[in-house]
Amino acid sequence: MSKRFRNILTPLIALLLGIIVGTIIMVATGYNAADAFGALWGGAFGSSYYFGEVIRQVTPYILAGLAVAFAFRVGLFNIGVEGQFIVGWLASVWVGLAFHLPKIIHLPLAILASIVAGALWAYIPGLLKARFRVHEVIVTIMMNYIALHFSNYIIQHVITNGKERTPNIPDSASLASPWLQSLTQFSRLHWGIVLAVICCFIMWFLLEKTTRGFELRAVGYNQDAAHYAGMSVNKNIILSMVISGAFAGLAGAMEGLGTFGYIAMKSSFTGVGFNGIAVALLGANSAIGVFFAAILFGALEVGALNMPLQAGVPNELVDIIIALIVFFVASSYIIRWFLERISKKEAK
Amino acid sequence: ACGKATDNTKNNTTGGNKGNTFSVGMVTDVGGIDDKSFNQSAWKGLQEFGKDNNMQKGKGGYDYLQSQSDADYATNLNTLSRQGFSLVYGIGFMMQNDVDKIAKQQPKSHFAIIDAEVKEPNVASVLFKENEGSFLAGIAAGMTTKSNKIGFIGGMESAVIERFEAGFVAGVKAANPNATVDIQYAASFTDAAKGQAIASRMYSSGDDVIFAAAGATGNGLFKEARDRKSKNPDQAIWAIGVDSDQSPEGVVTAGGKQTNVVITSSMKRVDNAVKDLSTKAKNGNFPGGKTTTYGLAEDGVGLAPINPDITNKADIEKAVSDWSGKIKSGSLKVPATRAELKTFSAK
Amino acid sequence: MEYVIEMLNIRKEFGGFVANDNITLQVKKGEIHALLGENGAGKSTLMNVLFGLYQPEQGEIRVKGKSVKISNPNIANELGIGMVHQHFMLVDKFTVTENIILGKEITSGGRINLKKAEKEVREISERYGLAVDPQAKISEISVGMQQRVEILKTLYRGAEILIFDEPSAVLTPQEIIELMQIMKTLIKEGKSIILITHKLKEIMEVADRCTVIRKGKGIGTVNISETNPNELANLMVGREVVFKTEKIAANPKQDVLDVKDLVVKDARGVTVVDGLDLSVRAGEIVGIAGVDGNGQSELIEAITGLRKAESGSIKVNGKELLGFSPRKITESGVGHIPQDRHKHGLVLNYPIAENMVLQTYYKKPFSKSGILNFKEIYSKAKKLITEFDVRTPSEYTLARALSGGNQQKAIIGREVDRNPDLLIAAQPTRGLDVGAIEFIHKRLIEQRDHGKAVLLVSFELDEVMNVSDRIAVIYEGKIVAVVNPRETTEQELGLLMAGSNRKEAGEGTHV
Amino acid sequence: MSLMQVLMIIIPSTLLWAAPLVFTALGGVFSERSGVVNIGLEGLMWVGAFTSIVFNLTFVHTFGDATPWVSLFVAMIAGAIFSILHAVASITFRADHTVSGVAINLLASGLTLFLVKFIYNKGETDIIQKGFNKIDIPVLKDIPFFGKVFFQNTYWVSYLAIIVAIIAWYIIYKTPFGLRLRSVGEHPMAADTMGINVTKMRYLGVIISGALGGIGGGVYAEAISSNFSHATISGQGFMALAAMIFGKWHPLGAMGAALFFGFAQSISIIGSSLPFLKTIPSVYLLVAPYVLTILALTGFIGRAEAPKADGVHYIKGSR
Ligand SMILES: Nc1ncnc2c1ncn2[C@@H]1O[C@H](COP(=O)(O)OP(=O)(O)OP(=O)(O)O)[C@@H](O)[C@H]1O
Ligand SMILES: Nc1ncnc2c1ncn2[C@@H]1O[C@H](COP(=O)(O)OP(=O)(O)OP(=O)(O)O)[C@@H](O)[C@H]1O
Ligand SMILES: [Mg+2]
Ligand SMILES: [Mg+2]
Repeated sequence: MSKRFRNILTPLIALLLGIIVGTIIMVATGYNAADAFGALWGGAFGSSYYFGEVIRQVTPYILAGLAVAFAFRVGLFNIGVEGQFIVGWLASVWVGLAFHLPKIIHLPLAILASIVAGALWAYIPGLLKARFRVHEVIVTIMMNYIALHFSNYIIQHVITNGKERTPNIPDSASLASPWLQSLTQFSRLHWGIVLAVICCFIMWFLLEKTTRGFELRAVGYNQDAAHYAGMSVNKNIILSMVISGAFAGLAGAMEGLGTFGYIAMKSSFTGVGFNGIAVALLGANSAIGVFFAAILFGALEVGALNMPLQAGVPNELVDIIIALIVFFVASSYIIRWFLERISKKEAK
Repeated sequence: ACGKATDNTKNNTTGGNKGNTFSVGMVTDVGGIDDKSFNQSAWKGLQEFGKDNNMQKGKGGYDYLQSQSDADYATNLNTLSRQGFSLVYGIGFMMQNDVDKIAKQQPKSHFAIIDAEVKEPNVASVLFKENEGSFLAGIAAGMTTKSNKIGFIGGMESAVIERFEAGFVAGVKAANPNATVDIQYAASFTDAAKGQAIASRMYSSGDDVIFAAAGATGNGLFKEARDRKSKNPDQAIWAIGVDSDQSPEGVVTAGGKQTNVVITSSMKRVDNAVKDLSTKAKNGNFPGGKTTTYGLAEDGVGLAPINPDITNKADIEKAVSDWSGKIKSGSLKVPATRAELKTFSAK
Repeated sequence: MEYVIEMLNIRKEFGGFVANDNITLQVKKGEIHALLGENGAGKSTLMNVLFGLYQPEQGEIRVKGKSVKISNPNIANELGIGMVHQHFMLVDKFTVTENIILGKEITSGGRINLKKAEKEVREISERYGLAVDPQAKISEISVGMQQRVEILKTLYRGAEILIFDEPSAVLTPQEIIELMQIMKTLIKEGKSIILITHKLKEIMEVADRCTVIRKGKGIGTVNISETNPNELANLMVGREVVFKTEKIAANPKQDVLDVKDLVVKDARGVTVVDGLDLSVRAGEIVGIAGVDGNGQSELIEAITGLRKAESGSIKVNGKELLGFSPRKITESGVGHIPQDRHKHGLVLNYPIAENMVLQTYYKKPFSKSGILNFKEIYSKAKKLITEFDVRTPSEYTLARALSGGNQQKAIIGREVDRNPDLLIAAQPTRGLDVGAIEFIHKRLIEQRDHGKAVLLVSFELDEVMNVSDRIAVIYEGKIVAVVNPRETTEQELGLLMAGSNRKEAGEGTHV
Repeated sequence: MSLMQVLMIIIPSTLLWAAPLVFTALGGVFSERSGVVNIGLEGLMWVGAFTSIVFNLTFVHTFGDATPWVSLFVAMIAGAIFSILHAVASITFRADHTVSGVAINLLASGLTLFLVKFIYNKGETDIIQKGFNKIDIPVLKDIPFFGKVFFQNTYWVSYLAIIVAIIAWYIIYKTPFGLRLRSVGEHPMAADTMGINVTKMRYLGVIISGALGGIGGGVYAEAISSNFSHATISGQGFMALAAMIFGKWHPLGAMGAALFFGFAQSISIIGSSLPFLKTIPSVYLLVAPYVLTILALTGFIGRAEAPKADGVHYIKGSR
């Protein structure tokens, strides 16, 4: 077994193990596993509609995953993606509603607003980390709540007059595409996926190919050495949070300008930001890994919606399977260890 | 599996009620069908409707889908309509936009939306006069309070909760002009801890009746009320429930005997509305494009039975029935907003 | 003759790589037995096997003649084997006492009885002459004291056989003298010692016998009384080694580094560089001699911009650099071989190649308008790897995977290649074997001969005396004397470093 | 309102709000002091909340008034058992601790909600009849002023939380176990050379954190929410994580931080009825607890340093 083959095989085995344990749970609790997986598959890829919905769901996950992964690469744990996502969503809708402009200006402007908002929201924990060494985990958790309450307030008292949600944004600021929708039987697939894929590329290129990325990674690995080498550790910490927040904010625009076209008050968090953590970690904090992890996540989640109706299986089961897959991927050391033993035996 | 699923949807995308089997499905928000609130009530109505019409749970009969996030509403609504359900409910104003869009895309399918209006010919909109039910709750509160201080805990500020608030305050004023209402919003429908903290503050500052229109946040109110009651059985403190009859949440053992701290609940009979609307649809009278408002007169809102532990239970029941009469007859218009409340006078 | 320890035909592999290949080591009771070998020869591995940290694939261990199986450090402890590790095994945040009693706590009623423990620590420390403050935190005491704590840990556990893995690599000359004394005391108390060191002088001074290993294989055991340093070195490396670094006389020119009245505070806010003056001229090597903690580290950090100076002036080629960022200082022609290669010198998770451009990645040809040019980076790395004899599988290998000596060579290659006017080398040969040391000294002198200014900081008096053209003695944050290495003695330097003034110290001429 | 009245409202509500966080944050302290990062605290609370409610509902007739306590004990056991998953993954299988923690969170919420559906055939449980009730602490309640403010209308679990925090401090700082636990989190190799079983200590650290996280969830469920649903545990685990860091990985610090959060929340709730705060938009009061926390961190608390080997695998023989 070649090393590369083993590297590809490992996550696949983790996936398989997750499915196997999921099956065991279903059998043990008296559900029909075959039906359940059939329904899961059908609900994700059974028709172009569902396929479109999967991609739609994948879009913000990619960006939220990139946001978490990017900060991680620079040694920071951004639990605040959720909050940055919310302010990005809010900003995109706000700009979408506030102006009447031709699409060619309006849409980019609204997207830009989300990026700036997310970046600014992440700038605060970045700055506090750099200036005062305040732990970013606490600050970002707090910033999540602040984002939640402020966005609710702004929706209700600034953008609207006491309403729970904003009006729909005009077409000129929308990512929605009648063409994509018609391709997928009226799914909510929108152009955001293109942006998300571009962002994967940007993250990869920025980190791996540019001098800036060289600095960011160096700071992530060894701040002292980075300082010695003449890099500004503080600047790079702030920058990494800002870029991370920008991705997260853009993820918000995917909802604001794409999926929903408005923003509503929220009683609690959306969960996109927290799923972003899982996506990033599942994807080993690399751009390509995040891309595939988001697809897995999105497909499982959208597919799961079909399970109660088609197979009578609670869709929480999918959360269990996702969790198990994350577990097994995380524990891939042990899988690798097994594979190595097997290949050694083969060699003998 | 792939091919099979595609076939399914192809056959069913036309949707609508062409065959003679009528089926009905609903999509809940994240709360699910036992949120002790309107999802639960809606599901109850659907089940009763199913039973009355010898339908089975599942495809071709009646069923529901629970959403895991706001993004799932559209997918779920679509799924149900694609699976051939003759009528698909969106439960909650949050689904307004999605119902609107999907109704346009699938003009032959029938949809209904609860708590919001969608002006499409294939959508029936259902609104409730929550203010009328909570007006009666206000009457009960105003007649129960000894301290003349009453609390109102709102979930998140919204038009629906504002109707609860305005109606409640109007009811209190009508029954007891000396009473004041202490209003606080928790900014959440899910935060029991906050509900409890607010309730604690209210009881501590002398409020003896508290009404929570706040979803699961209200759990905190009942917890606080039960705790206080069991600690101090002589203390006369009360809570009022919302949406469904929440009296089970008020049961508490105090001073060795079982009692209940819930006076009554301001009920929102989504079940009645769902049954009513489903029956109409089944009989071919689907009120597409129309908004039906269910109030006291239509049995769409109401008051749960008054707690027998209340000493002046009979008086309250009498007052409630008097006021209901006035409301049903149209001689009393219960305020639905704070603005309307300002000019309201109960004569 | 009675052997306390016998390791017979030990073989230890790391995933196919044979670190110990059929090595035999026999230690007599009451002796100091030296273990000698190049970096990576397998000394630490062998000792870790003895201490129960590794399990050998093959071979037998006997303690006092009895065959034993040492499957974990607990068993080693019970057998009376204690080890002072090459990299200290101390918990920074704990006190001296806590570190010593860890795992064998003194309790009363389930609670650690610190008072009693401290008393016990004090008793042992007095008995063996190992002065420590039982209540001090490890992070606040000197390296020398940390080592004494390490020794106390083994004694506290009643060790009869002590393993010292490169104990002197991190010590100052004074501390080394103390350590030798301590070892002699321990022998007198009936202990046996296995000593690993790269310093032949130490072996000659204290050891009774010496076992030499080379590339994982045992070469043999010799009696110290019957050998000399040259023979030992030749045994170890397998070729002739030159000790006294050959160099022509210096030809110094203009001042390159000119430090005036520098004041620097350390992390705790104590003034540790206190009005220091120093100059280094083009074409000379100035060595800084001093006892650790007299401001050497802070001086270098201030010159290289890693630490803010309070006041004074630092000029390089006449340009004031005080308060400049490390980047600006690097660009003004300063190269720096840092004292701690893992902390500052390398990004261990970067490939060697990327470490080679750690300060120059943003410049042509390694990048253009912000985009890295990997082709250039890797071809540069390849060139440096050959030129500086960095032993690595490839330029793609992570720096982490290289041995310390090779990591050091990579850093030196990088710094020298940038062609700085001033090269600062802090402890450039710490922990390296004689072969590697020889190589590095040659490179420093080569720089000097190319007309560069070199500032060398080292706790090794040998090194300072051999390599420098002038020696500046630092004491309490000031340069207290500048002497010519050819006209001074170790004794004189030692006294100067201890704070006595020149007159008392002797006659050395002023340079 | 008089100051006394204000305090009589704020203090008990602070204590109640903080109680689940204190337990859970202490759990975090044990785990991270042993060197295992635990962002799975939220998941452990899910498990604790779920088991305590299910047990309480099922056995209320068997155990009577002792039910909440027995249920809490069961929640503790369940949390401990569940946390073994995290221990196995992050210690034995060398999973990244954060990834494993995320998996714990996902798994806990998925599994408990799935089980609720499986057991009750609905999405959330009924209300428990016997939860933790308000009490006055005997004797102490009669202390002038303090008695009224601190020891009336409060909950046993709040005081238990404080007592457990003190016990945790004692264990971590005064006993051989604590010394070993900390050594393993700071420098596992050093501990290993001293004959301490690093793996065992880390397992214990994680399992204790599971037990305490389970208690935290159980306390929330039985003292506050009274039932179990998808909304019962929503972010408390992350707040506990914040409290742990805020408290610099110190048991008493974590307790103090949790109390601070509770205090800030209570202030924001009572704020709307204080005359001078009545006029400002409610959003400022809503975010006040979070803003205060950030300010406190920036202004007074500053740098917090995790145990040195927190999140670092100990692999024998590596350096
Ligand atoms: N944990 C390990 N995994 C793999 N290989 C190892 C490991 N430890 C040591 N080695 C290998 O064993 C050889 C011997 O290493 P060891 O640390 O014993 O050398 P040493 O003689 O102590 O060197 P030094 O003088 O630098 O301390 C190394 O060159 C390395 O190749
Ligand atoms: N954990 C490990 N896994 C694989 N190889 C290792 C490991 N540790 C060390 N090595 C190998 O050991 C060799 C020598 O390492 P070692 O640390 O003993 O060198 P060293 O010269 O003694 O360094 P130092 O001066 O820092 O002690 C290297 O070639 C490296 O590849
Ligand atoms: Mg070494
Ligand atoms: Mg060694």
